[in-house]
Amino acid sequence: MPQKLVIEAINDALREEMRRDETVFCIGQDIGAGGGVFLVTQGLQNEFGPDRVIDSPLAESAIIGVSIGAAANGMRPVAEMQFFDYILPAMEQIANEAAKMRWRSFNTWGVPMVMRAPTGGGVTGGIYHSQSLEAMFTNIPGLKVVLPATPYDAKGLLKAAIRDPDPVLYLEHKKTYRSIRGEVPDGDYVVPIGKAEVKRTGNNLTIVTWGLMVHYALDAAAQLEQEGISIEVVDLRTLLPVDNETILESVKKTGKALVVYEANRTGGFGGEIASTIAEFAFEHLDGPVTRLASPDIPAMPWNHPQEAFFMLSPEKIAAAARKLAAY
Amino acid sequence: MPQKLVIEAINDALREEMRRDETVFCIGQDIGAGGGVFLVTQGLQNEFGPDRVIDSPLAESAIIGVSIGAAANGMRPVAEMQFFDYILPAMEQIANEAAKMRWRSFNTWGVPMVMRAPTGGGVTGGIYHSQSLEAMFTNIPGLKVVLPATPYDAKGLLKAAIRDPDPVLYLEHKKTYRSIRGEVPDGDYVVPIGKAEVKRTGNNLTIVTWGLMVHYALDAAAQLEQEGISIEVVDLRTLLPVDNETILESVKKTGKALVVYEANRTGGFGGEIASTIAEFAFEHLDGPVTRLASPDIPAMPWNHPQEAFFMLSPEKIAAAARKLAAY
Amino acid sequence: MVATRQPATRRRRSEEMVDTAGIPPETLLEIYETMCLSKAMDDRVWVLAHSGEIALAVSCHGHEALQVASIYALRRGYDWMVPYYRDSAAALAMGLTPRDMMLAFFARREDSFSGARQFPNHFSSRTLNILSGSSDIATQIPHGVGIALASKMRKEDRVTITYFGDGATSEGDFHEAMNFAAVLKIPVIFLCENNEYAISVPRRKQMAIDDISNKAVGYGMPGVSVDGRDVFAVYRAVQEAAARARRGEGPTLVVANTYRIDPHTSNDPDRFYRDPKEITEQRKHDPVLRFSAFLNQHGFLTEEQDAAIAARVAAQVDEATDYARSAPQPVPEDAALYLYGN
Amino acid sequence: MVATRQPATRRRRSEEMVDTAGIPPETLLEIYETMCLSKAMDDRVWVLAHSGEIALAVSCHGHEALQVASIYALRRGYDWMVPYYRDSAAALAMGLTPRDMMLAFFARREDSFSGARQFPNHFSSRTLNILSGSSDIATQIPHGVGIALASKMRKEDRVTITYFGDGATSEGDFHEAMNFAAVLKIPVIFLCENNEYAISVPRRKQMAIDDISNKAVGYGMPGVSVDGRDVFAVYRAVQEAAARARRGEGPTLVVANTYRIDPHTSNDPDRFYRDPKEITEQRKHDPVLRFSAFLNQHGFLTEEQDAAIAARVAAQVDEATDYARSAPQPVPEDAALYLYGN
Ligand SMILES: Cc1ncc(C[n+]2csc(CCOP(=O)(O)OP(=O)(O)O)c2C)c(N)n1
Ligand SMILES: Cc1ncc(C[n+]2csc(CCOP(=O)(O)OP(=O)(O)O)c2C)c(N)n1
Ligand SMILES: [Mg+2]
Ligand SMILES: [Mg+2]
Repeated sequence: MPQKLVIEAINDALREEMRRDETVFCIGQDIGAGGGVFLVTQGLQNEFGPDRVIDSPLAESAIIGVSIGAAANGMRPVAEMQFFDYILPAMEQIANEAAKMRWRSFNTWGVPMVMRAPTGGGVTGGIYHSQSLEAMFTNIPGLKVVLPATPYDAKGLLKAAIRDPDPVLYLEHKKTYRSIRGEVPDGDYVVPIGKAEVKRTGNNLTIVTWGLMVHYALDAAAQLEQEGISIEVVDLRTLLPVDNETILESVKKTGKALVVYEANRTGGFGGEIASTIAEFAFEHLDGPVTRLASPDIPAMPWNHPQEAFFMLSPEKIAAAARKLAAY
Repeated sequence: MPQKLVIEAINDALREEMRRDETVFCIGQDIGAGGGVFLVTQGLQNEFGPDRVIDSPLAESAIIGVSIGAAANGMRPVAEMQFFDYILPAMEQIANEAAKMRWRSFNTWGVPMVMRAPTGGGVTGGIYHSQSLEAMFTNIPGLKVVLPATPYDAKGLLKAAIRDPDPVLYLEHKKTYRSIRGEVPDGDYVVPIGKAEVKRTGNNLTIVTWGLMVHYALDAAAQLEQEGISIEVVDLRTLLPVDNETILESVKKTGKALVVYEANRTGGFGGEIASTIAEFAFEHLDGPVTRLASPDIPAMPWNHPQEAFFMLSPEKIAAAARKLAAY
Repeated sequence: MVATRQPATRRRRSEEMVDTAGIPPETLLEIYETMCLSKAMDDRVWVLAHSGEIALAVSCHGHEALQVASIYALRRGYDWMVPYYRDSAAALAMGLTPRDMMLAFFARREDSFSGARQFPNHFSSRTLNILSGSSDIATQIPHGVGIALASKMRKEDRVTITYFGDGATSEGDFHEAMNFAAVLKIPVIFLCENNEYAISVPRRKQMAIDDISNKAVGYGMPGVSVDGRDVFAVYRAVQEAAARARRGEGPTLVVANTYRIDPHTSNDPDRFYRDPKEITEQRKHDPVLRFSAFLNQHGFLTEEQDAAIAARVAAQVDEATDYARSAPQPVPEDAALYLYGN
Repeated sequence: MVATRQPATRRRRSEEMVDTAGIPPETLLEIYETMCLSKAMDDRVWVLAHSGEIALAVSCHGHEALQVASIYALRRGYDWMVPYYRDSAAALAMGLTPRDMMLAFFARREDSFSGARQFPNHFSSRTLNILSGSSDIATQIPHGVGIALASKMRKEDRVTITYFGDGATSEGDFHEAMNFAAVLKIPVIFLCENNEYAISVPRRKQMAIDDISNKAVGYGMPGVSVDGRDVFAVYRAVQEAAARARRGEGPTLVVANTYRIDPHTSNDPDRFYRDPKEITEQRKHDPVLRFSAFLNQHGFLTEEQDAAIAARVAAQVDEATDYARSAPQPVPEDAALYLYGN
């Protein structure tokens, strides 16, 4: 099977979906000739023209708001937010409009649209190009939120998101773009929204995580295997609606759960996962459901020493898992 | 001691603080002659004039953004968002600006401002006048979030918020405005931000909650007392920074925790509380940390039968507590 | 509602001389009847709100002419409408019925806009091309642009009209949508209903200009201000804007100036912020009375016709009220329906 | 940098005749030196970025005249500045030093803007009245309004200048802030640095107008467009705007038109979206060269003075680079400092 980078998988998915369905179009800042600041959309404007790969004005709320209208009128917009950090001006459109349109109209209107946004840190992005803001979106029923970790999932989930009848926030971890390579079959396939995946099986402890942290958790698991600790890694892939079944099944088997996430600890989505486990796998727990996340400081510092201080790493994850395993 | 409504306590706090400190001013939509749509600011423009009780244009992002600038330049703005639902256009200013100003400037600048917003449902407010959006703000280090339940706390916390050196989101449960009356001492006092309060002591089970639900939980506790179940009710009062100490102390004593919140269940702030309990009171738990919240539908329906379906009630809380107590 | 009646003999001649912006006489009467219907509905919902039968009255008194005329200037059933809560007369003009409206006011299960999930006057109809709106001010403006963008991408010659108030122009979404539409030459009409207030905030506290159509200048699109109580002025302006849009020349800002006669909603104690005298003064310019007088003066409307209209309107309002009043309540558990599509 | 030199004898006369907007000769040289310093700093940070010594170059080539002149038109040390990342020349004019800048570029502990938490060019100084900004486009514009509101409330006659790019005008925050300031007559100057691009997006995809000052019309405030490469044009416009503000007459939009000579940042492969010929053409209008030629032509700047300036500037840039290069790294745990005040 061909090996692809995450960024290539995303570009492929966009291209294939635009070829397949002419109602699909892309809209965002710098996505045309520039190909986007990460070059995710490179080549698309060449192939599909400026009317289907629209360089929008610098206005996030309009990008989302206009996409909502277009989606209601039969199109399938794929809107790019240049950084996840800059999605905030569009919050009202996302939470009060896109996510509520179907329900508030008693199923008369739907908003089949995708909002792509590069999330996460570890790339010297500093305060305003590194945030993991998913918890701002996971208390919004009506929205779907996905965050693939691998090229395979990136392509399959983006296709699923584009074909979904509802608004999907599709998060791309910017550090995975060019650092994660993996097998991606040629041609069409879909990874269903709402399904987590066990990325590694194990018996002693379950790590539940998503995004870049999946890879760090797998690295940590490999380290711990040497020490005789067997780790299962559950990759959520979809945060909303979350696949509690897969999570609980794993934790009921291992008896221990470590929830790992890159966002600030307090109020992060990891709290949702940990509390679900605590409530519904209570009788199976051999140790406290433990959370490992970034510290509660406002953001990722730009300088390297402090970026490293802030970011999780395979080592930090291994240390937390080791401790919990020994409980 | 005088008895006051929540709305009177808030009005008193604003008036007293504006008299005490001339850098304090109010800004928001309709707050002047109109006194605000709930009449919270009634009389203030009369006393302090239109330059200190500013009727702003209909622009939430500017209300917050302008307040940030004024706060950086020595003032203490109290900005009103007409409904919590309408704070969303200001999300970028709150999360990326107000909350990060001090930290990003290495303590050079601070933003001593208060953002008041009526939250919650149960008043036939329908989809867009009833949301409990606190989980969008509790993953933002640098921000403080408070939500008083009683007139006493409302006044004391608002004074604390106005005097605080950092941005405070001060949520007012609109149903408590005129339905909750309580003792409020005359004159000046402050309720410290960051301190939860045990509003009722008990031995069998701890309910952790905030806002209107404090009163419903107290009602439920009174019911259950008849049945021989002794409930402790912890009123968070401050959500960020949250007082884990008081929560854990209570749960370690009772051995059981029910986290009750009015927001949609998934991704709500109750997840943070429940997972903290699950992690740090693990060895004291005699039953699963349980969450009780509103269903995961996009919002509060306007019609009465469905509003009642959506909203928690003393009865629903009592049922959940009864079940957990019997575990 | 006609004050002074004209003798029948003068009617014919007048009809030939007067400029009715090309609107045929039957349509003039249709417009008039819709305006009367809106006014009667408004009157009724205030009565129902005061008696406590419904939880909230929202009305458009003073906006009837501009709303109905702007819809009649479009191809109804073909073009798109993106309303806000003030647009009940426009919604009636599009084809929604008093029953649709009343079912929403009574929060009944059958409410076709939202299943009584939303406030009343939150219109929605797929068959009539009326997009569902929220209660958030100005968020619908980019939606209108998006709908029109889709029409443009499919090379349809449909236009979209999106409505908003004077207060809404202060929101970022107004600005972003206007600019976006101008840059991409989107076939959309921005119709600002200037009624001088945003709840309690008078226009001079909302903006530092007197003519809101000046706001078009910064976007590079045409802007025009018209008397919003003059059916023909509004009709002409919207017709021209629609023609422009269909020619591929992009958006237009049309500002229709009027006055909000009623309080913002039945929850709004407007005595706190405006002088009742101001309202009394403004009632003299009631657009329905004005249009009625015009029609009669120029022989388009006889006393008998007017009476028939009044009777039909009253019957419709009664019927709608009775129907909605006795329609079933929503089922609690149905609140869970339609979280996601499939 | 001076091309053709004038004989010393002609200088005096010229000095008396030429209109320098009331700027005294010493100040002209100060302005010039600041522009040269900015340019030299920019050149250096690109070298450092290409060699990998710093992670990111951000520069303002092409903006030197407008930035320095606009600051000199104000009372430095008294008035307020709310910058964005493009404003390094303006920040130098306010009194920040090359060392301040370089410490940020090298992400050193001593960085006085943010302790190396933020990207470089995210200026901040309490003593110089420079507010800390984020990387978000346009969010600083309402901050400028708020700072000026506070000045006004205290009845100080300080003005605030807030800077932003052509792209920023599309954001809702630009609009809301402009309108707010106009309504409340806030003593603020909105200075739009139109450099024809927002990263890759050319101005014609950003807006449907050619003269950005038209955007003032809809707010009811004066708007003026000037050649942003002409020190005097900018100086006069800002001086007038400041006088207006101090007289209590409210805000002004000043648009200074120029061109972004460098890529957006060192991360920006600008060859994908613009023709190198365009840049070559625009380099001919380099504002620093132009000002230098003017000063020389009119006898304000001798060859020796220019050489001395060049030497001082080079020394400063070298010193700052060396200092920052060898300054200590931040301490990891210090990232936790200053979450809240007390
Ligand atoms: C984003 C947002 N902010 C505030 C409100 C509260 N609100 C409801 S109506 C209204 C005034 C709107 O005035 P205008 O746009 O002039 O419309 P009108 O009601 O006069 O027709 C306000 C402030 C809201 N619904 N949405
Ligand atoms: C809210 C937001 N959206 C997007 C970005 C990404 N971004 C950074 S700079 C920039 C272009 C800004 O252009 P302009 O305002 O013209 O300023 P210039 O860089 O040309 O001086 C963009 C889109 C951002 N920083 N903030
Ligand atoms: Mg209005
Ligand atoms: Mg620019």
